[in-house]
Amino acid sequence: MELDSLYQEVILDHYKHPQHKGLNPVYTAQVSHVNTSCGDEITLNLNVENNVITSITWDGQGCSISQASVSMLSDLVTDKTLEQADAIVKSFSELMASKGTAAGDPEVLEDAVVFAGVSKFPGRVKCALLGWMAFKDAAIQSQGESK
Amino acid sequence: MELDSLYQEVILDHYKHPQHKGLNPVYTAQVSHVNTSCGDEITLNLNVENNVITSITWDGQGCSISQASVSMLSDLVTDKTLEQADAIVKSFSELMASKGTAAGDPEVLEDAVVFAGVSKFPGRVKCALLGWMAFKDAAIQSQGESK
Amino acid sequence: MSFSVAEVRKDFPIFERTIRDGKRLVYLDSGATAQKPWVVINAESDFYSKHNAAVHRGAHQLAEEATDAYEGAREIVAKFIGGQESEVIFTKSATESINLVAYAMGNALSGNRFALSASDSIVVTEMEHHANLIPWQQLAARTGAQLKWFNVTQDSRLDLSNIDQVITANTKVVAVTHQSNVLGTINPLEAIVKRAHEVGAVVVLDACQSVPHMSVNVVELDVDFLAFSGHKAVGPTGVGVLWGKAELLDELPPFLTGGSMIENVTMTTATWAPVPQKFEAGVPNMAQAVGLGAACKYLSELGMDAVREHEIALTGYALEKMSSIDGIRIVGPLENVARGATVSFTLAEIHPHDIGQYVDSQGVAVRTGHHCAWPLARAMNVPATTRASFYLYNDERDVDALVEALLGAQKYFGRF
Amino acid sequence: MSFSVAEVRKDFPIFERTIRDGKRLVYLDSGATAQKPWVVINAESDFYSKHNAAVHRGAHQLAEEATDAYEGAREIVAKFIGGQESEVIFTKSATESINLVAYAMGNALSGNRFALSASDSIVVTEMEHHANLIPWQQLAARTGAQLKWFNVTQDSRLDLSNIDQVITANTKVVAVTHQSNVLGTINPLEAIVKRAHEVGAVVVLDACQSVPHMSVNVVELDVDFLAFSGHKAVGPTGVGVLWGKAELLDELPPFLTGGSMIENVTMTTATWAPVPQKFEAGVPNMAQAVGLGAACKYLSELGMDAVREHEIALTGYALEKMSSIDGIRIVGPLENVARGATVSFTLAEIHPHDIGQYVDSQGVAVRTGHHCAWPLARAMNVPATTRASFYLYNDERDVDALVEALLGAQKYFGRF
Ligand SMILES: Cc1ncc(COP(=O)(O)O)c(C=O)c1O
Ligand SMILES: Cc1ncc(COP(=O)(O)O)c(C=O)c1O
Repeated sequence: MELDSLYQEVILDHYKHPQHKGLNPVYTAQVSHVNTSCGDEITLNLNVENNVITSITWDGQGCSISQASVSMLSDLVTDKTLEQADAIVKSFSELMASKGTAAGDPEVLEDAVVFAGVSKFPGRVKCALLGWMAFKDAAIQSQGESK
Repeated sequence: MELDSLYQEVILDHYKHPQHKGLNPVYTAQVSHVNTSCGDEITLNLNVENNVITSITWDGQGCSISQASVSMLSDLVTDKTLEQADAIVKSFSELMASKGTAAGDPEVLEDAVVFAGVSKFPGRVKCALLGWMAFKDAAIQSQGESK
Repeated sequence: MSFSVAEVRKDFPIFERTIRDGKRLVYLDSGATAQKPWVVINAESDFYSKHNAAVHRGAHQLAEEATDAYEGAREIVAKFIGGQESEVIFTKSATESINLVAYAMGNALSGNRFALSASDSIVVTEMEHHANLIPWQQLAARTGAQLKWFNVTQDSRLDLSNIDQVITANTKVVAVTHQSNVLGTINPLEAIVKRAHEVGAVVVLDACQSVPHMSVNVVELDVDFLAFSGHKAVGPTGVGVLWGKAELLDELPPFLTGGSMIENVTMTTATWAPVPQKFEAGVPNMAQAVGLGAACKYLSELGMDAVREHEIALTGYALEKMSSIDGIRIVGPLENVARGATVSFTLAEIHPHDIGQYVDSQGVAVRTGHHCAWPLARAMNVPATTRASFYLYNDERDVDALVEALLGAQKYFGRF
Repeated sequence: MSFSVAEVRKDFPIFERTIRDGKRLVYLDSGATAQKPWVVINAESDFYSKHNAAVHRGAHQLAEEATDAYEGAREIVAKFIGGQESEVIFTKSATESINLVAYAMGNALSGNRFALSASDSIVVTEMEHHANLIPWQQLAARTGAQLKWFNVTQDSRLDLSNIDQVITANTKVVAVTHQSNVLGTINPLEAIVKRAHEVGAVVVLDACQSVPHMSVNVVELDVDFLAFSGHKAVGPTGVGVLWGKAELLDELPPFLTGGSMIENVTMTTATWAPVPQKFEAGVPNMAQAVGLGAACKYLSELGMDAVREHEIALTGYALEKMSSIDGIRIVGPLENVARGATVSFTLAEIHPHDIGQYVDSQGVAVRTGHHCAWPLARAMNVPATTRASFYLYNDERDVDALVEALLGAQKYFGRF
């Protein structure tokens, strides 16, 4: 069933057990984003020290895809440098724009390659990107801060 | 040829030899109307004494239909009472709205029954009515004046 | 006075196709846009292939035919809602219709009955679609007028208990929806119109969700302006209607300016043509107006009372079947009274987006989100809902398919 | 790089019909609206009968397909004019496109680069269509800004001799037509754009009469906004385009407000979605946008340079043939240089309305009047003209038919 390529087990698992949820009051940047077509909202706190992401936490409400996506993102970028994180975001954005033609680089994206299936559902790409776009903004702001 | 029912001889004759053209400086009402779709313009001076139309003169530019129509109108209503003129305008308006189904009452409209042909050409009804609508306005104003 | 859904479905070519690898199309998203019968599709094609020309402008046969078709459509639409021909203005959508009124009021100079100032107020409701809310927010911001509103009760009705405090002597406009596109609630217009007219305010009715679904008569309702979209009434996209009382349209300043709406123009000044031309600048959406005429004719032939009856029966069936699902919360009136065939709901913890995706995999098309009525979602305390909206081509089989798909979704997402 | 008119005509169903009791249709009114090829008519029908759903909103397959079709059309249109996808806004017409810019500027608060005050000026020309004149008159009236303009010379060109006095440091907007819909004159944009940008003004180009007839590239022209109508470019009625430079569209406030153009909404406030959604409130004219995509594809396949070449040749032929008629006055450039395939004229004392009527009786469709450019008519000292406008489906036979009909009109009205 095609639906299963969207709702992979690891996605539903992150959805049921979201990582890094609950905002850490210590942060270098706080960003809120909203998915205008459905109203899903996310707030993301990012803490950067010496160019390294020491903490990323978030809160919000949304569908399984958006929640799982930000959960996996948080796992992925914690302890990375801003440059490393930037490369991960690029890789993920490309995967999302692939319309089902790319498989994703497991070296860079690790578990998040399961979102390859989402790229076949144009209506859900925005959901998957919600947290990532918030993170991107927060990273830009933090860059300013930590320089 | 269908066109001949539009351009009847008497119409072209009035067009070439317009009656009552040239504005009389004595008037009880002066009205200017314009055909918004083509820019044809007419100015009409009406003089009413004791409820009787003693003079109707006009100036302007327009197609054969609009010019002939106001020329015949002027012939028709001169020396009539406002009530008589009103009945003539009503009769003419009905003829113009008939979409080619009415012949017009020669008792009331005299020569102007030739405009029956115009009512088959929806694009030209406005042309035929231009002077008549100006006259209608002028008559209403003169009614106020001469009471 | 009733019709066979099976026969009606044959008029709509889209039901000949299948969804998601061969599944039957269960289209429950007519609240967003309705499907089109052949008569509408063909009316547009015929206009293009046989009579296409710019209306009102040319002195040639095609222009005459195009004008007849376009003005003929105006006549049909006017009859359909019980208004006069010269009171019907073709716009591109209900959104434009409402913006037209709001912007035109903003253009009114002092002395004009529509001129607004800081001492005036504009009244809306908490259940408005964004299209009947934001234009009024903006007008309020531009003029300094105060924006006031009726709240929605927890049983999904307008709270009119404070009507005399909300609509006051300062109120110039009351903008209200006939039927909520989320709750399905049909609003009690009589009380609102009465109070508005008492204080000299005009009533702008958003009839997007009523005109396609029931018999609507502008004279009986006694509203002052009414807006609806063609595409929700089995008509083409790209056409909407603004109806207004003749004497009000006369006094309302124009909105869009340009060709065909003028009387006289110099380099620095312009005067306006009579209504409806005053509000139809430019070469109009001719083929779409003609298509909308065909749509209104199609609906009239089925009979709007029959459409309404059909929807009442189907809504009753849907409410009953859906209520039996574990964990469902219907967001809208539970009673099948003064409500239309729109049923919004939440299903336990499953996010609407995920529900929509799952039922789509079963061939069932619904809509999810805030349905362009975000303040209402907040008032009802739901971040988003799933909405099934029924129309004349839906039947009990479609309700059954929805219910089955919802049970499937519960199972699918309950795996963990 | 050329095409056969005979082959092209087969693509347009309307040429299968006859006019006024069996006469061949000689359609010379494309300046008002163009005829439609089957590919455009079918693109709309296919959308309705196979993929119809509200774009951007649903989580179901039809909504995905509709969104792909609609956004695919945006991509085609963007390529057609050399712009970016996110810079293309679908409107209902060029008239709406221009009103959008004018009203949105009127909505700009001080601090925004588009905000206008009494010390600013807006520049137009004497040859503008009402659609590119009255919106600016109104904006000037609303903001107190001064309206200035370039005059037209007796040889039908813009008088740019005083360009530095007309466009000054106070100028905020220069709105100008690419090609006159009456004279056929193609305006020298380079000088205007250069001067406008020198003083920090934006250039709004009315491309209604150029985009359908020649290759237009927004990057090469370096204008800031560009408007055209689908229906004049063999596309559907009810759709137009506003293109704008990305950074300017970002800063420009919205115009129509409602669904799908928002980011967040409360009862009293709203924030906006990114461009182009910010400017597309409501369910869009989806089928029409898709049809316009098909039209741009059709034109691209013929080749816009080939279209232009064809029109140049035909215009040369028409100017020569028509000039030989006794008593004719061509209102527009007599030289076939920097002009399009629009030939307006007067014929001795015969009123244009009468000419139009006569030639119509011979199957020849032309337009008569002031052509929505009344100030231009006054400047050229003609109350009205007759206009023949040629397009890709016209050929020398059509010119011959026109000339013959004009000679017939002279005879017919010379009877007395
Ligand atoms: C030069 C020009 N500008 C603007 C317009 C207005 O276009 P529309 O009526 O399609 O909005 C037209 C055509 O009528 C035109 O020829
Ligand atoms: C109640 C209501 N009002 C207004 C609108 C706006 O209609 P449109 O998007 O067709 O302009 C809609 C539909 O989207 C609606 O349901």
